Amino acid sequence: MTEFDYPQDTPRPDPSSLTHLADETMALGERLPSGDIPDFDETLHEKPENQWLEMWRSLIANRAALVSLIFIAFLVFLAVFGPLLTPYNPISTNMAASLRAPSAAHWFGTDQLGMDIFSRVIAGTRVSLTVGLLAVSIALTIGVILGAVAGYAGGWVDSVIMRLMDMMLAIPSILLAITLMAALGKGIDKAVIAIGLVSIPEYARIVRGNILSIKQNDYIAAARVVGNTDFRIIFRHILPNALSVIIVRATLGISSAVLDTAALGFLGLGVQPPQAEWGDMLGRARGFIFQAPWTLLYPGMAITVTVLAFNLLGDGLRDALDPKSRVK
Amino acid sequence: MKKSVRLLSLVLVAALFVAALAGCSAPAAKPAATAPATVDTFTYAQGADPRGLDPALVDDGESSKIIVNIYEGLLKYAADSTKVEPSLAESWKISDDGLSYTFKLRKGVKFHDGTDFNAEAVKFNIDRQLPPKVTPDMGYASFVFGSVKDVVVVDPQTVTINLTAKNTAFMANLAMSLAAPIISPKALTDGSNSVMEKPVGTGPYKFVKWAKGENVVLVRNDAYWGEKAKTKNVVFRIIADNSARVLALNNKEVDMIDGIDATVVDKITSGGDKLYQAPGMNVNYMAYNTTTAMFKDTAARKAVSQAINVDELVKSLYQGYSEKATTILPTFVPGYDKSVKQVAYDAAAAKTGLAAAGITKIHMIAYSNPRPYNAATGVALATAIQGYLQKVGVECTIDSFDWTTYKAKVKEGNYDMAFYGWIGDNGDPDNFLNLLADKDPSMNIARWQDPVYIDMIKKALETPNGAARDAEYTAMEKYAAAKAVWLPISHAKTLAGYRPQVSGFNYHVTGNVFCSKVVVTK
Amino acid sequence: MFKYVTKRILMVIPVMIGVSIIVFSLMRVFSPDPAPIVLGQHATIKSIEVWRHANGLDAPVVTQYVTYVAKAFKGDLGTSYYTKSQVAAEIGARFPATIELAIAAILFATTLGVLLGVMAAVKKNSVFDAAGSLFALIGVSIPIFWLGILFIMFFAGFLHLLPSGGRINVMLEPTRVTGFYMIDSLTQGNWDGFKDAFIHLILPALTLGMYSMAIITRMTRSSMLETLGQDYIRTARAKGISETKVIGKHALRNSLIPVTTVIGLQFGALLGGALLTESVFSWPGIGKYTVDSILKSDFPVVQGIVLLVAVIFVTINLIADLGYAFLDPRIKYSSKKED
Amino acid sequence: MTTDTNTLLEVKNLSTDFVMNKGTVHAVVDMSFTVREGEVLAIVGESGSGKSVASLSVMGLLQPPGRVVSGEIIYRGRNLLALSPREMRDLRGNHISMIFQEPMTSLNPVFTIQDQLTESIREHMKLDKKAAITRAIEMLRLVGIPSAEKRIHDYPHQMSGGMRQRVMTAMALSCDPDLLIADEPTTALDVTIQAQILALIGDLRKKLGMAVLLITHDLGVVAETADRVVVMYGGQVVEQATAQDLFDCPKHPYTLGLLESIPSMADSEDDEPLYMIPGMVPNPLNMPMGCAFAARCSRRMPRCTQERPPLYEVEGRLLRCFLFDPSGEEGART
Repeated sequence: MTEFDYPQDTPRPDPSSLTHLADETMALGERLPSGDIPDFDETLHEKPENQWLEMWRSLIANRAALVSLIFIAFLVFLAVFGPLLTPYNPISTNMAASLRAPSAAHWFGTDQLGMDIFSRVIAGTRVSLTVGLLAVSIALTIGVILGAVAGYAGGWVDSVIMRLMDMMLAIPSILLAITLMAALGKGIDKAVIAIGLVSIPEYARIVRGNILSIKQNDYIAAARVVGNTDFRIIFRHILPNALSVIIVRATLGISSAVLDTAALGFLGLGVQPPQAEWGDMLGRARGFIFQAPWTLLYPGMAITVTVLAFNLLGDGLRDALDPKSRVK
Repeated sequence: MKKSVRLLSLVLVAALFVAALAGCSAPAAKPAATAPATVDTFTYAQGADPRGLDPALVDDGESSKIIVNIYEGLLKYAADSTKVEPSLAESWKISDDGLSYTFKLRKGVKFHDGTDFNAEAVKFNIDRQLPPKVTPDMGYASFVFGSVKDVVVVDPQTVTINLTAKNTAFMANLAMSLAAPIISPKALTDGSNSVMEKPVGTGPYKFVKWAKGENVVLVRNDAYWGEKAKTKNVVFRIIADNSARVLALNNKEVDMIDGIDATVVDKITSGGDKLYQAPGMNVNYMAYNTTTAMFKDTAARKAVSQAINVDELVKSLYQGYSEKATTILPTFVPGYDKSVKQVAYDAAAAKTGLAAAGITKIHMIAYSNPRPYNAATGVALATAIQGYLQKVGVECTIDSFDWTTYKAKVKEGNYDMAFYGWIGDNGDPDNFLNLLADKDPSMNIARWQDPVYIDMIKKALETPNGAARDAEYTAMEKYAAAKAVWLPISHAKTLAGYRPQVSGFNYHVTGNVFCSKVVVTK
Repeated sequence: MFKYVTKRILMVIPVMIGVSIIVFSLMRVFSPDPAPIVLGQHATIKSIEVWRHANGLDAPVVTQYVTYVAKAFKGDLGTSYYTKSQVAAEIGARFPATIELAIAAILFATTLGVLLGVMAAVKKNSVFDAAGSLFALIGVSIPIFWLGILFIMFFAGFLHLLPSGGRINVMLEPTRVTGFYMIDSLTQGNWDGFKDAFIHLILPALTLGMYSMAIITRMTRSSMLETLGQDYIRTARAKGISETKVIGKHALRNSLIPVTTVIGLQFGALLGGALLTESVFSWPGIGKYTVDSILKSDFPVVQGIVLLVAVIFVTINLIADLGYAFLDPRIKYSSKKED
Repeated sequence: MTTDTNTLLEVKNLSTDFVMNKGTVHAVVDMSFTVREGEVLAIVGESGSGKSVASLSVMGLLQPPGRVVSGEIIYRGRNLLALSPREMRDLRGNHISMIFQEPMTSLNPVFTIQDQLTESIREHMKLDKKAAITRAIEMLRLVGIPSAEKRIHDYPHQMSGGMRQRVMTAMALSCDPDLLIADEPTTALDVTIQAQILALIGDLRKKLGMAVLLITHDLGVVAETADRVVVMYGGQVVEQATAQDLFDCPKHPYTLGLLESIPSMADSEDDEPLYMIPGMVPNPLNMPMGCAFAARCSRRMPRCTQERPPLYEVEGRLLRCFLFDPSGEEGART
């Protein structure tokens, strides 16, 4: 069967006209009840390897996603090798050169303590990415397990877990994170825990929802009939199917974790000094809005661009993983 | 349906009523407007809400600034120093043994609620801060009245305060803006906590309203016993952010601001506004934890002090708006002497000294909030010092905490070096130098207990005011400097920005702003 | 419908109990001791002990919790350690400021978000669409505290157009009836006060609403695109009615259904965003108060605020659900069965 | 072909393309046909042979990336393609109206029947609200909806599929159109309802005297209702004839195949499998250079894959097949 696939960077034609076009692929005598577009069903039955490859192609065909992917690779490079590349030690003070405007010697200028902002912005990459990745990993691990157990077990287990998630969701996550940080104290490790914990419910909900719908499928019943254990069924059959949604969510989760880290830093609840963290740099530069605006400009831009990149990648992944959303 | 109609008419009537009131007050406001180009409202912006307006229950500068315009104490400080002057007490006599103080009270003074000020009121106010009535949240009760034995009403215009021990600083304490001001006993007995939110004093301004987090509004007390206030309304506006406060001044939303630091000075002057600066009664310091193995030794403390270029540090960090501290006492406090010198900067000597003491790692704790004596925050100061020590081969770790947590951490004592500061309460040298003798480690963060020093403190407190007493304090300073217990960093200047149209304010060294003589022209 | 509402309301109770336990334990078990800050620079070890006892802080945590909950049911949220006032009163005094800001922000976010979203969807692949999408993308990516500072720098610092913070010029302040200055000044005929309150509201509302605006734009665009592809839109066009009506009536109403839920959720999220926005703009609401209180370890206040915010959050979700049912007749008519 | 005086709609050399990244789909190629006043013209073809695109082109309802690239659509002497959107709107729903194939999704779920039905009445007939409602109820009665004055307040989801299609029909007929385009009006309905709806359309046509352009892939329906038939394949007209001629004597190999694949009573009694044309519809993005049907044609000739056959006029009908090339030496007539 010919697949009628539109590259996802060009939007699909209006489904009403598409219906007729897609129908063109139908053999005589087969009557389509309504305007279902056949390629949707096909992707579901594709083999996983194929799906990943397809996804990858689809992703890199999206220009915005590709650019953001390259940018994120660059950020990762900076996070890993940044300290070797910075012109100055990001945490060494030079009281004789405080609050210098951007120049050849200090590309982004210096802060109150004479620390080189360019070096600190680069050093901040590591903090933000670390918090982002680790926090998402924590949230993902716990959230997926809780969601899987709740969705699969059902009954009171489900009720207890989901009510717990409701409780956490009832407090705005940034407020919960701030309260947690106030309780735990400063530090990047604590920020990871705080931000990770508050985003558990999102993943739990997504996974549970997916499991509830997948559970109905025949192949799960089949797996059970041939005597698979529950554990095996969850991890071999159910989770891989929910994976695409989780991946998209996790990518977007990194961007919100980066934002939350910055917010905590801004409020003075982030890292221990003199460690370089973008939000913390912003929070401390607040007073220099007139005297040294560059102290505010670059860390803010670093946060925005990083978050933007992860958001774009998340969007691209969603489009690549879910053909239906390509319409959007 | 009917109910909503009734509600609507009620709202309408209320609206009309308010409109009518506004209409009535308009002509009343007119004469002020036609009078030679002055404005009848003075708006002052500060960084935080007052904690409350009961002087016995609060401990913060933001409250204090407002309190001094509403209340008065028996005594007050002179406009330009901490010399004690009469206020609600017209005259006084101190007994020869220095244990009994008798005050003659001013006649015809009334509280804002119309009740009379008299000896009973004084007794009531002091008694509530003495055992058994005193509560732990009266932060200044023990400091101001700790030495009081009892208060005796001699006649309505005479009151005697008896002390348990000689205390030369007692007179200075009675002029303080915290604990000492006299509140209307009627207001105090009216209901719990009402004075915190609805203060009633005898001062030149009466309280009107307090919108939490927004502003506190005062209006002139037309029945004031002394010279009446020049401007009718005083509004204290709360604008938390430093830069925002400056913008508000530049944009003429407010007439005067405080809590500013070097970073915004240019903006104030370039915006056509003026900068007020005066020496501040405070000290910003670093303390060694003298109970640790590392710093119980004077030589080790000296070596670290030698590594730090305080001069350069203060210049870059505070940009000329803090003076380098050569000693603990601010220059205008009795007992200050030029001859007191701290350990001098000498990186080479520091290196050898530190090597000799075997110091390679130091653990510091610091506060992350700006403080009145350190606008740059303890963290910035700690980081700068970390930089200096790095240069002489010592690695420092900094743990920073917000101010609340920091105070708890200081009390725990798990640090080699810590940062703190002190704002003078009463201009008496004891108020500063007693810190190094205090048994409470949350006051004496160097945890220094030196018998010689403690003896010196005790003796000076009993010496009557005068040159002899001042010399005793100078000697104490020299002793502490030689032991290198603290590294005094700076004295923050008192800074305020104001519009050129504003005149007559008194920004006192105690950090209080007296508004009764303020005039704002158009 | 009634049964559904009742059920949803009953579900709130266990959630609230859970929330109170979470906050209570965070504040009591892990947070720093409030005594030193409450008692000030002259506090002694002894006075701290007395104070802790007077405030029940030396009792076992469980006892403290039970006492707290019992009082909370009577509307007594305790007394602020720091100001010694009733927590409920303290929150009440600041609450209208936050709600006024949040409403302004959500109005801005919804109006502009829906407008941009519809425009982007209708003019798909045009410059409009690209610009709208980029705007929305930046909106979700920019940290709001930074945005707020940039706004202040530009509009207040550079252009001197708008005030940098605060709610209103005090002298124009209306008598507090509702606590919403826009409403109070208007009902009192205080036109200058109304204008001034409005001017003060602009920058904070833009800042706070930016993220939600971006989310709503994205959501409206995709929802609108989906709706525009529906058969009934073709039917509407086949009827020969104007394109404005096709978009404005047939498509919009349908696309707004999922957007409503998002708006509801965003309103809740705004309360979180208010923490940062209020701090940047010195907005005297509960957001700034929360941050201040956390830094002062003022437990009773933090607990009270978190509980209140949780109640609001849950209530708004409930309202959003009901609004959903209102917009979509399929749900309204079948809700009986679903119960 | 000549323009009769009673020609209502004349489509001349219509071509409609969909431009996509992977290439251009020629959905309708050089299509011509006429609809006379009061007649039923059926366009037949497999799903997606271009017949629906053709009807949407007539209605002016094509959505991007669909686009009419050439040709004329002349309705009562006016070229519809040259009309402004506003003029086109006045025509739609008023003079030309349309019924779609998906009654379940073609009504807006969030508005009542009344709301949706009165909309076009008020727009085109300039009636006030009350008169529009009266008219709407009248129309609902006409299409056979019981207790119409009550059902008019229903939402679409409260009605069955058949009822909804009746509502759609009522909506299409509410402004007395001259031409009704019915795009697979019965596909989504079950058999008995199908018959009812078809009968209804037939009845109403007689009653109201309008012409009907019936789009369908169901030859059974065509046989019952149509006056003339256009057969489409791969976006092109392959045969055009009167219904009588076509069913009596189909000529084009594709038409033949279509007719053979209709299940008959006789077939279903034998257990013989239903005939199906072998092979698949060509990829619309990659049309063969010759005859579109060549690959599946049992009577394929070498030239069929080399060049595209033109339309030949044979015995009053039109045929696109080299078998009917009058000059063709290979032309062996059936």
